[in-house]
Amino acid sequence: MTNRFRTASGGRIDRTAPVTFRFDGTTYNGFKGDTLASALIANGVHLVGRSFKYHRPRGFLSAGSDEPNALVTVARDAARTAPNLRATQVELYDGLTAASQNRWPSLNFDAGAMNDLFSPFLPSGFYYKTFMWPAGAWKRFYEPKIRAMAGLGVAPTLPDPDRYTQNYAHCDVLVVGAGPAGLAAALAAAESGAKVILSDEQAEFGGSLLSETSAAIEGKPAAKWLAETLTNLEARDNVTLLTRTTAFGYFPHNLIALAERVTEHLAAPDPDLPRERLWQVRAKEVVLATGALERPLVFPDNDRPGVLLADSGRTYLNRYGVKPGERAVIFTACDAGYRTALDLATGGVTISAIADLRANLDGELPARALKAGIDVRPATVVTGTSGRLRVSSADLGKVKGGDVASPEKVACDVVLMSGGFTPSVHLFSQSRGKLAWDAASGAYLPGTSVERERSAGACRGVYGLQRVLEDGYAQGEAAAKASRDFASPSRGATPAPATSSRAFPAQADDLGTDGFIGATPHGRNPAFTKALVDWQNDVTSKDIKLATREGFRSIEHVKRYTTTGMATDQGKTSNMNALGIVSEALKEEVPKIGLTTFRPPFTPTTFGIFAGAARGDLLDPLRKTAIHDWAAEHGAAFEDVSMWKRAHYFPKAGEDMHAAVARECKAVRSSVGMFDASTLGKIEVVGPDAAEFMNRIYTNAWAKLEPGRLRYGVMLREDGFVMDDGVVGRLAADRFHVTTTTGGAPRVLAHMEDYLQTEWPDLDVWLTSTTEQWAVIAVQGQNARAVLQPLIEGIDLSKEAFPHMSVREGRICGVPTRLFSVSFTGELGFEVNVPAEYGRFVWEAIFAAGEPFGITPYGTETMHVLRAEKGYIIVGQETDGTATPDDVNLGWAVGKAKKDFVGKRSLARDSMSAPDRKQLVGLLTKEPAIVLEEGAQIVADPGAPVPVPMLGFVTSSYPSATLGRSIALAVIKGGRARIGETLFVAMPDRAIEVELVEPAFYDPKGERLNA
Amino acid sequence: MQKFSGFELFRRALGGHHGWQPQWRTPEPKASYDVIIVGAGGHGLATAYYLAKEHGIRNVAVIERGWLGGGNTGRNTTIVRSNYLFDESAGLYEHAVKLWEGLSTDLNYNVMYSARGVLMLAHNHHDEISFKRHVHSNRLNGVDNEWLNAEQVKEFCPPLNIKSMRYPILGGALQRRGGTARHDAVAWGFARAADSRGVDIIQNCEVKGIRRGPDGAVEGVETSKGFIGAKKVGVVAAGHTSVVMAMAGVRMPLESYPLQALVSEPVKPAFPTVVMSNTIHAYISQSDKGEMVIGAGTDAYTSYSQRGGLHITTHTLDAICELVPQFRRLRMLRNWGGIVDVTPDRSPIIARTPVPGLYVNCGWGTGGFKATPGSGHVFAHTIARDTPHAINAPFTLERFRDGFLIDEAAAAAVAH
Amino acid sequence: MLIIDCPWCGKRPEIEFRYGGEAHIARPADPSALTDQEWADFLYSRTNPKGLHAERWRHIHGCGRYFNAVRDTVSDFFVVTYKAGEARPDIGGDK
Amino acid sequence: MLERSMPTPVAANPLDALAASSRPVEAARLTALGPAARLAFRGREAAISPAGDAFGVALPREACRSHQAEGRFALWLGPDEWLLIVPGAEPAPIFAAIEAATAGMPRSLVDVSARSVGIEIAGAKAAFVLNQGCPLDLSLDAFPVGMCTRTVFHKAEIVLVRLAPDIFHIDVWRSFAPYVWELLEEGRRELA
Repeated sequence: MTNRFRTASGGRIDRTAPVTFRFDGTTYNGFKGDTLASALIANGVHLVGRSFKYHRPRGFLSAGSDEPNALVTVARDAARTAPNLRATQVELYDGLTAASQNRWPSLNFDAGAMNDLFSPFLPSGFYYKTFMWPAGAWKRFYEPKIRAMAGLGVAPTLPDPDRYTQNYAHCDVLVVGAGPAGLAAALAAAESGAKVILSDEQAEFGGSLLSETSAAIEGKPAAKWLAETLTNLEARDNVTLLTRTTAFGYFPHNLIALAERVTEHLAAPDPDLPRERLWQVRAKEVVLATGALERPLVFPDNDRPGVLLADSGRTYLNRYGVKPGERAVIFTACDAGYRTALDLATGGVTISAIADLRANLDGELPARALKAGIDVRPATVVTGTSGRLRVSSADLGKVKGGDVASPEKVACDVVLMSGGFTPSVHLFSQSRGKLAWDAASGAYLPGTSVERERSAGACRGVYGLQRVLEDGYAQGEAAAKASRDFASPSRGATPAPATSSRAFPAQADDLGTDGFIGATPHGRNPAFTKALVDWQNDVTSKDIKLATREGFRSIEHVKRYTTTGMATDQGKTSNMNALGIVSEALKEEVPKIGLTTFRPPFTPTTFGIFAGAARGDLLDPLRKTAIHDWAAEHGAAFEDVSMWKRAHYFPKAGEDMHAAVARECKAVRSSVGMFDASTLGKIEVVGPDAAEFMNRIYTNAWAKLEPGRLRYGVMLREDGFVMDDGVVGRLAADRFHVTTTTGGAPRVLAHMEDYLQTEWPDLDVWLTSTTEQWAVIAVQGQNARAVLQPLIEGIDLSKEAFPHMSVREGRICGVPTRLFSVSFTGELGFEVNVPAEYGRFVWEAIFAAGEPFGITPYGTETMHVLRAEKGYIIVGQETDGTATPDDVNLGWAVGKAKKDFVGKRSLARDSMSAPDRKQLVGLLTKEPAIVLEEGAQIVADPGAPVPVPMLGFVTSSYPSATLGRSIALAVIKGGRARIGETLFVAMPDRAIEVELVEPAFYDPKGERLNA
Repeated sequence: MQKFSGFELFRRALGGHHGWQPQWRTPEPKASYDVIIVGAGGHGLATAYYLAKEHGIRNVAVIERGWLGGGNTGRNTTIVRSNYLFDESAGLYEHAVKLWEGLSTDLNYNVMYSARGVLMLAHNHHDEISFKRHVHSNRLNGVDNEWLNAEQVKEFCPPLNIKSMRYPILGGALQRRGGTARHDAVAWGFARAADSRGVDIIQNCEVKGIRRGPDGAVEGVETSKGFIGAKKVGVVAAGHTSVVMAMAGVRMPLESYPLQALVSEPVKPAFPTVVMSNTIHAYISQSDKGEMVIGAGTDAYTSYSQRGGLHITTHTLDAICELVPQFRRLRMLRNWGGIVDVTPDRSPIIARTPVPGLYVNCGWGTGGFKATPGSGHVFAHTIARDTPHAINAPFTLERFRDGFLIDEAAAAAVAH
Repeated sequence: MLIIDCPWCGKRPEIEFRYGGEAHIARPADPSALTDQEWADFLYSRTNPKGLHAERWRHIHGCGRYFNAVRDTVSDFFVVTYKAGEARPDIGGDK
Repeated sequence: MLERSMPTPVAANPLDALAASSRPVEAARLTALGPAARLAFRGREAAISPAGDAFGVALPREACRSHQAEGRFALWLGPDEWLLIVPGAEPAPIFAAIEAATAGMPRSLVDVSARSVGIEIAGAKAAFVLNQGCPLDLSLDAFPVGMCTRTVFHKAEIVLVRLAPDIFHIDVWRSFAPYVWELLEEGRRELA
């Protein structure tokens, strides 16, 4: 197809680089430099979407990020599919494939358009008033229907293969927006030597200058001035220029989030490049130069394809070389409409008429329009438009007093409207700055600042090219100066008025600040009109008036009830008009209505850049021990324990977990097994006051523990509940080797540091984490000594010289070791601590030395079974954060004689020794083969009616190969006193009879420990 | 109260919808009331509604600093469930779910309660034991909750990535009766129903002080609209509870934290249920409008700023993108923050206070929305009878002194 | 992400720190001498002010030190940070 | 006799495999560093200078600064905390010397040689790559040569030292090292 609406020359597109693309299956041509929107318009395509609620045909409203209508799905392939992109922001590349949304079966004929006929029955909030009968029908019938109707595009169905990345950056001055104000600000800051970052959401810097054909700056055409300024900035190494980069969020302490689109505009992106990048910029000072957005006028049928914003029409013509149509009607409340009319006329577009809401037209632009012979009609409104899928005529009526004279039909294929400009204060508002209503220009402007920022140019109501440039330069200078005095990200002061040290003589049309907010008069029966306020959400002026009639007076209420301003454009084109309509309906001043808060992001921002590289195994650090790879090579199955991967069990060919664990258990009980305990937390407590510190932190008494001995320690939170446990070795009078649970390690160290630093700073003791210093190999079983003996130097392993619960330092296989004689299995056992870098070497040496004894590597599951057979608890399994030491039979570990320790006072509360507390017991099922489910609840009377009184629950349960039956641990109300009783484990289908027993099923006297 | 129904909607449509009356009045405060509720959020409005409906106490004012429903009610991720571990909590939240199920009809306002199921994901053995403990305990308490293995999880929620992720999903606990509701509708529905029973809802009226008589008992509240007398005052101020209670000289076991949430752009139905993963901190469901509604964890520090750090959002979304990698290309539309008041055991306080005539309902932390009707119902009972309903009897202030904490979080504590 | 002025390392981003709750709540010298209510107040009662708040932070991914700060909980701007053990500067707000 | 029957100990580095398969990127060169003696020294005022004398490098008293001499590094990590690093050395003799020199003084000395591994990233874009996961301002004026500190890289804690304008040393706990390495690779991919 040809570009029928393309001008012969002009615009910033590259006419030497033609591009073909597809939209809804049709192939079109465009040029490099086009957006999808400009290229479609060049091909005469205006119908690009259907509205959210009524499925009304929709065209382009704007040319930028404020576009509410032209949402498309762009798909590079099945996985690289992105819904809801604005055609006005999608850069054209060869082969681009886009499709319209929210229509069925097709854009031209959309069944959903039926809704438009029923629209009288679908006013705002209708769904709150109905769908309530019959009960249950909401979920079964209405909701599914509504959901299917709602939603815009279709979410991707395959994982996104593209990469996203993140960068932290720091600068003296961040300038947001590279229009005239932003460019001048960046220039000023850069010239003063500040480190500057300049970002703009568009593909090209220049902002409004990109749409200028006649303006001149410092005696040069705007385009030339722009090019020279950019060259100047690029040449400076204290300046970073970021195009295609949207400043979308203003976070506390001047952290501004930018989203950079790195490859989205490329036909064939380099796979090494990220698709998008999140910049987290910490700026000493920020200059907001975000410009202003043109306001639509709210009149009947203002949403027909072909009705668009005047200045956007001008942008299509001047920047992209595309005529928005051939016959234009202009509807304006300010001089912007005239500027567009004059440019379009020059570009060969017939201007059928200019309807001006204003009665007296004294401006220079209206004069030029009249001189140009254009039919200019003062005090005139558009009361409606015609045309099915594209506007074909507009009705123009004179406003007389309150009402409108019968309108005249004027043929046209495009209506260009302008209600004036709304300063873009989104980021200022996000920064928590207070907005101030400016009655003169009828706009909210930046008022009191909170962060260290200042606004420049149109976003603070400064208009006129020269004034904007000079304001930008002044703010840039002031920001650079302030950044030199930067002390801290303290609350920013509202910037004092700054004047530019440099003049920017410029010639350009001056638009003044006229404008209109609210709905224009039309004199028609409102029942049969739709004057859109929020295009995308199909909110009309009627809807807003209805909300006010129903008592929704706060703008936040009106917004939520009508959904105006809640679409994906976040009200960029609708908020002010909605305010105007509410203020008229309630007869209240605009500032009294309030203003809805602007929330991040400024424009919708891809989830992927927030996640960045944190995907798959890089979501969190994946921690492996020094022995991990050996275990993997020997077929281990692994389980996640906090960030660690731990060997769960070591299945041999054909074994399931049950069989593997049974074999591993037998090996330990009958000969010897080895286990990787490296993940246990370790802390070295060193200093003259080490023992005193241990006394205060643990429930146990430590003073009398001799160097060379080990003790099992219990630690409470201050509220008296068990926090962690572990074996502690005293290596010297002033040195303890503390172990903690795997998951508890960081918690325990932080807990200790807290008390040491803030409660007992006088103690001469220091804590050093040694978790990763030591690989820990548990060698357990009656043959453990025999296996280790030949490998050890300098330690006598005989039970006389090295009794149970001792620690010695020496060497193993030539590597320094701290050897513990300790057991978590009930068998004779040792734990070999060696520097982690030698972990695998020593492990393999022990494995080799153990071969004659059939040494068997075992995993966490077997470790759990073996300790359960002995009734040893696991903190976090037998305890759950609500257990006292006594609840889990650790009363013996509480130093009764000690005056104080962390948690002692809380234990003294009556509730902590109540007779009905849950206490640890053993459970034996009457039917030995039944293995209880962990977490199952225990009751006295399974037949009792709901709610069934529960006595406790199963904390651990396993089949025990050693005992040839199932065993379980449980906590049960008053459990210790109930030992010998029979209770029931209540399952959905049956009640399992269990006997309460002492929680020690194997070698209760502990004779095997000292073998 | 003007009836809401499909027929009425049709009838009024013919009149160009001019016949609709305000859903609630905008009254000036009277000199005094029997009961003043401080805070016109869902819980406060529900309290007023049930005071009027079930206890015949209609001389009630609900005082709101801003606009009704503008606090956490209008900012949360609208998850409703009752599969709590302890009898006390299960009793409270199940009471609420039962009310949710009939709420639209009761209020004649469609609160869009959608029982689409709440699925809590288990990523490790500890999660699994903890969830099974919940499932068994819930069953015996008459609360629906069932264990799904990994395959069943995938079947119930096909978009989930259960295997090829950092912490593979081992299974999950599903409460089919759980789901979501339309948060604004809850506030507006209770407001309309309470107003129609004579309750004065006074917006843009800030409480400046709580006046106590010589005997120490409550006499009323000082407000930006002057003094308003009351025999009884119920404080339901969520994040601001500590501030309001301090006016009566009561120090609370509370801390207020920022809690953020966000939504994606709307898309066609792509996520069938509510999914929660406490292990990687991700909460997601899809709204009727098509937005993915996503909850984050709280920020680390106490704050009343109603905004939090970007690093919290990035952490939330890396978890979401790991759970549902095809959503990586979706885009965030809005991100906002609320203020949640958290107690030491993360369970609420719904109780009398040491001050005669002063009652408090607070400490809902990140999970208050789900309890809205139940909370209002038992709090109304507590105020009307000056004694707690059996359901909220355990949720006292004294439990912290006596050590009878209701610590669901500790019970699910990750360790070992 | 806040910027926090560590008394030792200077201005650092929030993710290097761990929040430590309200400051200047000293652990009683002799807990056994306290009533249950007094002990509960120590464990659980917090000022939770809307305004200036004295609080503890630890530069856990930096120098590891605990220190105190006064922050405005409405704006989240810090007024001052000071080393553990030093008295709270008298700058108004809740005590 | 024992020695003869015993293979000589082999020290393993968790980065061995990753480093072997790493592709060269000139703008940000990655190197997995070999074994080093690492000692964590903590102590009160009295013990600080004797410890420095025994180590052979005075312990820096200025926050976040390092001293080095004859291949020995003393890193300030906290007001009473230093990390002493000697690449390629055995920790035992250094440990013994410092312990002896500070005997009886209030201090703590712990051998953490195997706790962490070293990574060097060098090149014009080294700081850019680090800033993909490290939130600090790494410009030369904010993070000068000789500066050292604990900080974070993505979700891992690291010790970061600037040895030269474009050379950084990372010391990271053993089990976190592959995570840090792979993210550095991810970060420099766009520079390949």
